[in-house]
Amino acid sequence: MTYTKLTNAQIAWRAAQDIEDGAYVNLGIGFPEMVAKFQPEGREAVFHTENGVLGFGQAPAEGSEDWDLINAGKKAITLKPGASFFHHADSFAMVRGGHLDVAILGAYQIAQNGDLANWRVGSKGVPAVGGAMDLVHGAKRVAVITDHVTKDGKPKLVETCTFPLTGVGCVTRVYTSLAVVDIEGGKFVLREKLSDISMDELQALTGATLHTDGPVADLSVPEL
Amino acid sequence: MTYTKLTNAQIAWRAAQDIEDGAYVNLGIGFPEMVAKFQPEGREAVFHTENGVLGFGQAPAEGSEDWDLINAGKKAITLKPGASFFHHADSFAMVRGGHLDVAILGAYQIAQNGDLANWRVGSKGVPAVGGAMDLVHGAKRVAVITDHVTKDGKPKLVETCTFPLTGVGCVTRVYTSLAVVDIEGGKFVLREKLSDISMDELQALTGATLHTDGPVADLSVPEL
Amino acid sequence: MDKSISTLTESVADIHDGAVLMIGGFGGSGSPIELIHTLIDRFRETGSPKDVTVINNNAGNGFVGIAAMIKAGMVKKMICSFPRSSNAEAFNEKFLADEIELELVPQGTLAERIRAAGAGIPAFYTPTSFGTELAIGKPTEEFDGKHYVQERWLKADFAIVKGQLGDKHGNLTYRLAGRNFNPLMCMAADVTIAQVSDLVEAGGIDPEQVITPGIFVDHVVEVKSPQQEEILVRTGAVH
Amino acid sequence: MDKSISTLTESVADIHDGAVLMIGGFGGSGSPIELIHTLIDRFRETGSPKDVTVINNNAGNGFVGIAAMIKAGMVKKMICSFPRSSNAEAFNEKFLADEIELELVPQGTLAERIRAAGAGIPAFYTPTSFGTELAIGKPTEEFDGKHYVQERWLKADFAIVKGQLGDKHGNLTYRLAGRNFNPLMCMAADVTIAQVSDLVEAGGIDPEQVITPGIFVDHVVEVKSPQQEEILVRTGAVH
Repeated sequence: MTYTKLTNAQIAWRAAQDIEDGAYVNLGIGFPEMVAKFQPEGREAVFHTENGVLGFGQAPAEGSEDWDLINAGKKAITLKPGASFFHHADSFAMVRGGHLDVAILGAYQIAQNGDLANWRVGSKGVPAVGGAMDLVHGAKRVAVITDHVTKDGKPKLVETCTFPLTGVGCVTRVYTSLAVVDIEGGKFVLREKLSDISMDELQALTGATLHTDGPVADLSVPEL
Repeated sequence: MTYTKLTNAQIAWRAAQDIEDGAYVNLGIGFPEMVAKFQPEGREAVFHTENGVLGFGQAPAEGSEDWDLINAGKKAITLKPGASFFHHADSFAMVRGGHLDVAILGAYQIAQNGDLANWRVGSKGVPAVGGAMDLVHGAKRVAVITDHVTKDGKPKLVETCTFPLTGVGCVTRVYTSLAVVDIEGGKFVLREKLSDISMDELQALTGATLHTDGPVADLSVPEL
Repeated sequence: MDKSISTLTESVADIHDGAVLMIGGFGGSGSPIELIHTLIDRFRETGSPKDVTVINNNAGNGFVGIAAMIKAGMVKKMICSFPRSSNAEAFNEKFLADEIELELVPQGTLAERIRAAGAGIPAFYTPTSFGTELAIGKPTEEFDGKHYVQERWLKADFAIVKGQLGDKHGNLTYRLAGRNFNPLMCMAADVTIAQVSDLVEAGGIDPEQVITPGIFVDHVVEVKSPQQEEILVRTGAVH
Repeated sequence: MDKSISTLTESVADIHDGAVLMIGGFGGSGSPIELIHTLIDRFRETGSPKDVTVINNNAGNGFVGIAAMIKAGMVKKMICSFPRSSNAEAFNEKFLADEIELELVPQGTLAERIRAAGAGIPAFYTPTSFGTELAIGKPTEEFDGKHYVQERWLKADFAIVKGQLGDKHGNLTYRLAGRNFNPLMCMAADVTIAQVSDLVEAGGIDPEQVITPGIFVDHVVEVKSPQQEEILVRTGAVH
């Protein structure tokens, strides 16, 4: 290993570069929320949160939280000009009805056909699903940000998910700590990789064949 | 014929007596709208109109209409304290979801099983249905006000409707110009009749058997 | 993020031949009369958009608005609940002459089908119309001993609506009962164009008072002191 | 027409053993904490209502609100989308000990099922959960080449919700994101009980700004300066 994998912030930064000006965006709870920090200069995305807010901004200063003003992760938020409130059915009408331009979620596993598993790793413990199953079948584009492998080094990009599915054939792009991979026609198609990792090394860390259909660009991100 | 049939105003008055204090009520376009005039002293019903208003009052003075403030019949209305506006899907959620206490509609025919025909008399001309088909399957109680017979003397209360149906088995009470008739167990059950009309006369003007299951009260209304 | 458009003409320029077009309003209440008339003007000048399918509760009255669209010959089909009303001659004549198609939908079903389209619900069940001729050919199902008809979502290429306040993000409010179908249609069309009486900056509408969030709206055009269709109909105005 | 009730105790007096109970709020936002606590107090004093089914997005946090209901042993079943969260020990312990049932529903499906109940729609189709274990046993259907799962409406005997303004006709507004499930639950329950920060006369809320029309609300009780559940959780408060 002569490469340094991206930090979570750098993965989030890379995902943020693909969000267009004026896009309506839902970021999953946790790591994906970080994407909001890295909106490119001159672009303005509008962030949606499932509990019923459109157009929220960053967290308020500690001590000035209003706990009626929170996001789906139950963190305190602030509003930007042009924000609006609505009830849960309208909120998921936005999701399910295809009104969001992009949803960015975390993942346990992503299969080469676009299947996503991100809500449960087994049958033990207390299950919880939240809005993930709605988001993956709603947003015009569903992307995943994730480490390329699990904590114990197993591939997260796989031929077939072994964990319970969140959605079938829903993911079209995966931003990992090593690469940017599109899902097209039931295949993983490599778009970008760290310049320091070889194709063989990357393939060895991936649970299904990585295809290419043109030049693979360098995955290049700033220090963060 | 030694009886005088009720006027429309008197039929509307009789129907109004059965509307309880605090009831949410939808009155069909035209003749049924008249029921609102005859709310008994001390009772306050809240009137719903399909286009999205709850709690409207009487018509404004001529010349002071605001044509953004109309009812389903496209007549100008006024608001009472406690009124609210909502969109059409919420309005019909109130209807279809069983939130209205009573809907009072006109009729071409009512069958003894509660079927109602009130939207179309044949297959010619321009058909129009409006909200009638929703109302008959939504309100907790669906009542009809009507002349007992058609203009050419044919029964409106019939064994089986011959005109196109508005709804199946939906009407539970009919206020006519001669009688008050409930629909129970697939039968017309006579509750009230004008004191001056005989049972035989009334039956002769009715297209299906009029049953009784107790005393038949006098249908008594004021001069109006 | 600025969804405002400065002229009515530009705002409807993309509406194409054969478009399925939702038009907000119920009678004259909440009817985007200036947008409609701008579209008619374009048709008269260019012959386009023709063969339009119009979705509205009614089929126009008098000689303005949807009635004028029909009279001008640009409407192929109406999807509505109540085409028969006073001063509806424009539709009546075309319909009786077999020159316009009609899909008649119960009013609540029309509203719910539009909302379903906006909410990503391809089909739902309603008791409305069960056992009537308007349910012929539709799947039915029994739930808990009651009978229901399956209805499909109703989508459009474009919606033109009338708001009261609009901001540059597309957030809208409505005036009185002018709300009616407008918020639903905003959700159900690929492209929604709103005329508003007052166009304000983002932040100019209290977030708690937004009725249509901007995500459902694509273009906003200001029409100060808009005309009221009902008054035009009553005064016999002709467009 | 006066739907106001003067005491919290009276307002929840009819909630019976085995009731299906919708509780508004999302986390601490819009959570009717005073109504919940009054219900817990009643259970502690009288043993009733017991065996309650609770519908909420979550399953409570800390030692207050729904968590305290669960801890007190009055909840038989939770219907929710996200029971797993920080400080959710009350539910976790009962669940892992098999002392409470769980029906897990995707969040948007939960919202739509509640809305469907309120709108008289017994079933609808959603793409959500298709092909997952949460769709097992549910009918599926293909529309226009896409697969959908049939979901049923979700009704309740009672809903307890939190509003900001309420009038004597039951009209409600909500504070910020405290709106969430509250307006939907008002529609879907046989009896809806709302606590509001300010109870006003009919006419005290602008008709254009009413979020929940009074037809969906049965009882309104004023709780001035209500507690915020999130702060109670964070400060370790115990009810």
